[in-house]
Amino acid sequence: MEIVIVFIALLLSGGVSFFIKNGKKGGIITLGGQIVAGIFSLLLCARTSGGTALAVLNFFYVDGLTAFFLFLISISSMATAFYSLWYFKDDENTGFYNFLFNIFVFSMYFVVTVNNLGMMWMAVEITTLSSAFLVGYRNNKTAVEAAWKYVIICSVGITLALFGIILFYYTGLTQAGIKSLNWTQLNAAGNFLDPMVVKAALIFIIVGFGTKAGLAPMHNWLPDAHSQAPTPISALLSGALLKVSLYAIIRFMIISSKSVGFSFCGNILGLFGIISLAVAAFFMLVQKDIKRLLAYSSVEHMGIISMGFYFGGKTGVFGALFHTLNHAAAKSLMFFSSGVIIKKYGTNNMHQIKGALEVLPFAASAAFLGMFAVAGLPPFSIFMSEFTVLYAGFKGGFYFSSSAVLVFLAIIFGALIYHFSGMIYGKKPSEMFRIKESLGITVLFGVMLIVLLALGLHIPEFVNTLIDSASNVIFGVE
Amino acid sequence: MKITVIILQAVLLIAASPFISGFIKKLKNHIRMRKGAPLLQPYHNIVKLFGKDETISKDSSYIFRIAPYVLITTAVAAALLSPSFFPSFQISGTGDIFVIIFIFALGRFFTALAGLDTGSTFGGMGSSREMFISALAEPAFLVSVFAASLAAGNTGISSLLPGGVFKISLVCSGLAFYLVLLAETARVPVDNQETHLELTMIHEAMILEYSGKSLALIELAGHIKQLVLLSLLVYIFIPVGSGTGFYIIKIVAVAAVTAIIEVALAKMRLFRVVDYLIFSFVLSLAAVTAFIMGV
Amino acid sequence: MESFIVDWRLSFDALSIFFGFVILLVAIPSWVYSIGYMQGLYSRGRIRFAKILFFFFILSMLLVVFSSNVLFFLIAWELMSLLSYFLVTLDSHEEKASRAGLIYILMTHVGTTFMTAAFLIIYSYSGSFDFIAFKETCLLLPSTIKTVVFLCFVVGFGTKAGLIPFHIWLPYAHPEAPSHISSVMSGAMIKIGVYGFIRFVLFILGVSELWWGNLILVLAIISSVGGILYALMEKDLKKMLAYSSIENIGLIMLGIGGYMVFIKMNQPLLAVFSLAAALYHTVNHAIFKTLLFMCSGAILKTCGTKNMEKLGGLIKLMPVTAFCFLIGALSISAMPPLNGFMSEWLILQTLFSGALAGATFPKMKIFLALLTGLLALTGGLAAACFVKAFGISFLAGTRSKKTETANDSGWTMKAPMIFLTGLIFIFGIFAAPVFKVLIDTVSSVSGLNSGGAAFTFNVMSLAPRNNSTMSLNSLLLFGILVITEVTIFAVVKIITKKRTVTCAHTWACGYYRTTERNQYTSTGFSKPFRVAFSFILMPSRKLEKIRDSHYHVKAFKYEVHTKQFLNEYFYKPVIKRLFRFAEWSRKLQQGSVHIYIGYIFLAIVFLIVFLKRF
Amino acid sequence: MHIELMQYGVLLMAFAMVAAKRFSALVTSFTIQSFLLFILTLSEAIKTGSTQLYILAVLIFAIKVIGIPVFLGRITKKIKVPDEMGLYVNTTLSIIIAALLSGISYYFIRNFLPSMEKEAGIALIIALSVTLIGLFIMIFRIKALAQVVGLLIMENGIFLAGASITGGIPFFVEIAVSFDVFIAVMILGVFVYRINSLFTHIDVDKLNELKG
Repeated sequence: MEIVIVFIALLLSGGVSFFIKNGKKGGIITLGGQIVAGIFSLLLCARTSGGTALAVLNFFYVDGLTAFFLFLISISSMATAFYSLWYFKDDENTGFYNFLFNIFVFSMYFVVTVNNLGMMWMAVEITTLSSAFLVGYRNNKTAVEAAWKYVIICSVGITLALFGIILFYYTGLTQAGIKSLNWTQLNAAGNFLDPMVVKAALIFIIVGFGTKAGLAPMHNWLPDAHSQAPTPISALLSGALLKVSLYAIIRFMIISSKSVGFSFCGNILGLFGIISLAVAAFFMLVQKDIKRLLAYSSVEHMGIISMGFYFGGKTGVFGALFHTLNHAAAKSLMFFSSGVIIKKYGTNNMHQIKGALEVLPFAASAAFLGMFAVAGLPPFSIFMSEFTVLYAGFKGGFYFSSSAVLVFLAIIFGALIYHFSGMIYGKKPSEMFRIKESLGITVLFGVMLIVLLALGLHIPEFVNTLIDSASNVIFGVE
Repeated sequence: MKITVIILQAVLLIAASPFISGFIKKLKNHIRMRKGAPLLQPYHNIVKLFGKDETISKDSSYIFRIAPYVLITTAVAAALLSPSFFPSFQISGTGDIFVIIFIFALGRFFTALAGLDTGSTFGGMGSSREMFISALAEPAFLVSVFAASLAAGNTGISSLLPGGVFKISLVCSGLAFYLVLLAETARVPVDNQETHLELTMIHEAMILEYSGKSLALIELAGHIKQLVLLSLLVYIFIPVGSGTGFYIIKIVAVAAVTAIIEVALAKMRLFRVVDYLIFSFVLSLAAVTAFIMGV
Repeated sequence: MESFIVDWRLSFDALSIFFGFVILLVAIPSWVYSIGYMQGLYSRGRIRFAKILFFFFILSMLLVVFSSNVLFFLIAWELMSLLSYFLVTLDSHEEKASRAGLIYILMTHVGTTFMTAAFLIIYSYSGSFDFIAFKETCLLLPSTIKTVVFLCFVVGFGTKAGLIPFHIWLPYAHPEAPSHISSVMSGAMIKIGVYGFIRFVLFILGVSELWWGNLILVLAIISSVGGILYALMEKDLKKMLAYSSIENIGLIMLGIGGYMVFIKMNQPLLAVFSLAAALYHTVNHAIFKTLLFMCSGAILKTCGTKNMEKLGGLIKLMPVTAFCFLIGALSISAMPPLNGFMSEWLILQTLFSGALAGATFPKMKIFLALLTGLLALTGGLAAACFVKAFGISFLAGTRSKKTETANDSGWTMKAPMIFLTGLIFIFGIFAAPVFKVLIDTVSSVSGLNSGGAAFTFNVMSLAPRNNSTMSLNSLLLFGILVITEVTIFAVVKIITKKRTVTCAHTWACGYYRTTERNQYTSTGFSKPFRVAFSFILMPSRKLEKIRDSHYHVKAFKYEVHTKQFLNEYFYKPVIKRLFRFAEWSRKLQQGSVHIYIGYIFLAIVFLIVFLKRF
Repeated sequence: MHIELMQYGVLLMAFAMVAAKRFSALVTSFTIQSFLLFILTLSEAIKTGSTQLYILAVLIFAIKVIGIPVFLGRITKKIKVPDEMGLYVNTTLSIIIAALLSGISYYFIRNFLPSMEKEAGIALIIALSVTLIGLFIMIFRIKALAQVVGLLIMENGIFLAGASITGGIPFFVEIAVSFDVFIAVMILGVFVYRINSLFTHIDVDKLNELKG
């Protein structure tokens, strides 16, 4: 029943906040909605993470994998709501924003919980449509341009994915005689599916959802959207949305694994993954816009995740999923803290930001530490997950691709530290003075950093079970 | 008993050392058809200098004052450690020939500092060049000894003493050592003790500010060092005969050769010295190679 | 995935205890020193921040040496790099500092990347991160994999240790850091790289090829000669010290390379000696380099500059610092009977004995002879370098107004200096007991016996072959030097009782007196070396006349620069190419949505065409 | 038999759109294409007599044949932009490429899905080629509206696939998809408005502020 409550809560908060002009009030309502939804979805996780799948009125289906992504979405949506409350605290008529925010989160919840793949497809499309206006929220030239590209490119991708889904349905119908798109049924009939059709379908599905997941070379909408969207939305985009569309891919991967094995899907993901890493590495080196930089780093991390699936094995998948979690946390932190800096300096251009450490000590140090976390330095958790992924690579004998990953990671680290040390250090502009930072935000940063640190030093039990049950679902272990 | 002998021979060596310089000077002048200063002139100089008052620079510090003492100490210590008139008597437990080299380096270190201490440009120039040449001389110095000790199987002085038999390796290394010796004792073709021409002098430039007893000490140290190096040369690289008599003969012979060389050659330009020293280094390496080939 | 749960247990074996000792030996004096040093240079908050960082930095180093698990090791290692990075960039508003930090963290990260690769390769065989498990696995590794791992380790640990050609971060990071940090970095942190090398290459991977050792020896000797040459060219005091750190690391690695070589030449005894000598030099270098950095820090604090050309005559203004620096300089240029001499002599001895022992390796004989020669060259250059350093900055008259304010700093800064100066004497004079301890350390860790090295009280007799009798008693040597000194001094005093000593100005070739204008400069001092080694240093000079009329030249402007070979011909081009390529690659994303859709289209088509390949 | 005819007609329309220079022509041929799809569904419905398909047919008629064309027409009226939609490649070349695309889809289906029975195969080939042609139009037509239509064409192609090879994917999915398309078009239309008002043109290729 929790699911229903989740959705109701989101719809309610969305509907109510739509009519509230005051930014603060609307934000609070949205936050409330997120918290209620978050709590209930966490309850859901608690119930299902043990590996017990439960279906609600044959429409929703929640198992370990879902639980993992529910956890992801709920955490990041709550954090983002809290942040956007601060971000829009002194703006007026943010009703539309809050409404869309809720719808956006709603659709993401919907994607991961719905059983019918067609509906899932639709939900993914809705995430695009609802976030389109959020991306174009500032309604100036660049924002609209970004939004346009976002909608067009993602819709194209999604449409292709639909073709793949139809192929799936076709083979399900002809080979196994299933007249439905329910994941559970298709999965059950996985062995009967025609491998060639499945492969053909997978191509379209991976490219389609991969576009939304920001895998190169279909990633081009991502930096534009991230750089133009309001900072909370950017955080939500790379924190949750990318993963959600990855979730879609994973679902199909599971079905197909029965007939064509993991390797097929894995290889394609690996191809895109390595391309993503390369693209990210080189574009980050010569980046000027801080949010674009972070966007490319998201591309990079999606690349690492898909490399995890490429390397495969329990280790690889574990690493990939764990990395998903870490990246959500770290990247949200990065967007939040750099958002604070941007707000203060009034520019995204990193060459114009200097000496942030003297102006905003807390935010700047949070950004700096977060940067090290994102770059995958121990003792932060991303190091652990990257290490796991790489280990899977070396163990699986993918020496070259793993070494390539290492090299790209080194370049990316260089790019990040190069840009950030330029911003954080140096002399502050003379006209700027140190200002008092909002306590709540500082605490938020602190908490996120501690989470990253803690995950890095020791993986807590519940996270472990969460990931394990998710990977059990992937490997079809009952 | 033993210790007294050792000290005695050290004293003897010290006493004898100025004579060698005097001898070389005399011989040089002879060859140049001049009368030249008497054989014992170096002693006269030292005594005279001890008799003089001393003037030191206001700018200088205690480094300038103690440098001569350190220098003479190192020289005397080297004299104590190195074999001379009674080679069978050695202080045990004072390491090997490398130690002697390092001890000389200590003395040089302080002289160079003293050269800089007065703040005069000559001093600086002198110490710079001195350190330059010594740094380049070091490798040849060490490797030539190395080659010799490969035969002896040990770098301990006492085990080096018996010397090998004449072999190409020994000759090469001996030659290298001798070239280094010329450089270390500020002789032509590396340096010229007789000139005080501003731009050519090296060792002299460094000690230009000294007078009185300090200068005496420095000069004495120079003589001692020269004799020590000579004795090392004759003991290690010239394995003919043994006993004090032979020792003295050999020393005199080498000194004579040195004199002839000083007359025959002209001083090199500073940067030609590099080639000179590199040559001796290569020579010593050749010695090692020759030894390995067993010739 | 239990395998990735880090096991946080510590392990204390002889090696790690030794390095822990070295770290503390450096850290505690620096801690005391920092109290006085940072006062007045930084704001209060920053000082507190720095102290906390410093503490954790030391802690992380200790964790590195005491960790018994590779993952733990790696985490501590990176923590160490990170904290030291923050310390290097402590005065963060300085452009130079942040740049230095950037280069530093980049290089270390490259190193870490290689290390990680090596670890993962081994782990993919062993399946456990425990050191023992690693050790066992490494016995079974195929030789090619072994070589790869070895090379990775060389790069990884070489970078941290500052071995040429991975050294470029060192001369930036050490001078820019606050002096107590530079002393810790130079004294302790780069030694952690050495520790890692010893631990992983020597004792876990194991030496399996002769050329490994030779490679290390070559790198080591290049580092020592190159390092000291660049040091000689420097006129920045701290930068000079940084370069000399490279040289000393080279000497240490010489000992380690010796170990590797002798193992393959099956001379276990020599191997033990060699490694022990290396460790000995490690601790010695820790002592005197820390001391020297402290002294230069004191100068920097009172004079506000570390440029030798602007110093001079400090010996009268800050006698204590001057004395400490003098002792440090003597020791680092291997003057008997100080500790630097002892360890360098030992390294020489082991190389030499190797040449004796390797009867079956004629080529090695020549190689080792060459090494000995170059080592001697290093010694000579080091002496020159530190004569210059001390002579120019402490002796003669002052060279600029900056030194007027100079004075000896407070006790919190003086005490640690004096303490370390004392240690220099102790470690020099009581060499044998120290060396004995080190021999035991090595033999206990490596499991090779150290018989044949007989140690009576304070007489260390190196007996690589039993028939040799050569032995060195450092106390006796010291005694001889002191006694002769005293006697001579007495004698001279007696002789020249009646003689007076008058003071006058230095003769200045007819000028009134010597001024800072016509004193010898550090650049001038190093001129001959610059000319002689121009093939490495590639000096470039600029001479311009500032004239007010055609006939009268008012002033001369003379500049000379030496190029960093590797920077010029390797690092800079690589970086530039990387950036150029990146700039080029941006063309792929010109902002046209059509092209973006085109990419999707191409992706589809590509996959359709190559479907069978996947 | 007439089903194949319809399918070929759809393909033909796609080609017509490729050939089209002016936007109105594009919309017209899109309408016809949608109408053909409507006929297809209707006949399917008559054959099977399932109410779902009837409803679906009605829906298609409402949305794709009436709704969207009208909406597009109103937009074109609202924003006074010249009717030509810029071509990157001229008509002849476009048609050749379109033919090539059909070739690719033929190759794809025949080589990789040989197991498929014949008519389904043909339908799929047509569907795929229509989809790819839609993609092609999106790539090689400059104006924003053209891209919208291109998206719709892709949608049509996929719908064709769904309808013809599977006899209609599950009912509510179809509904959802159609509504989804409708919303998408609406939103895109809004953005076209915005672009027009901000840039005073709808040449998407001029939207290249954000790059690199």
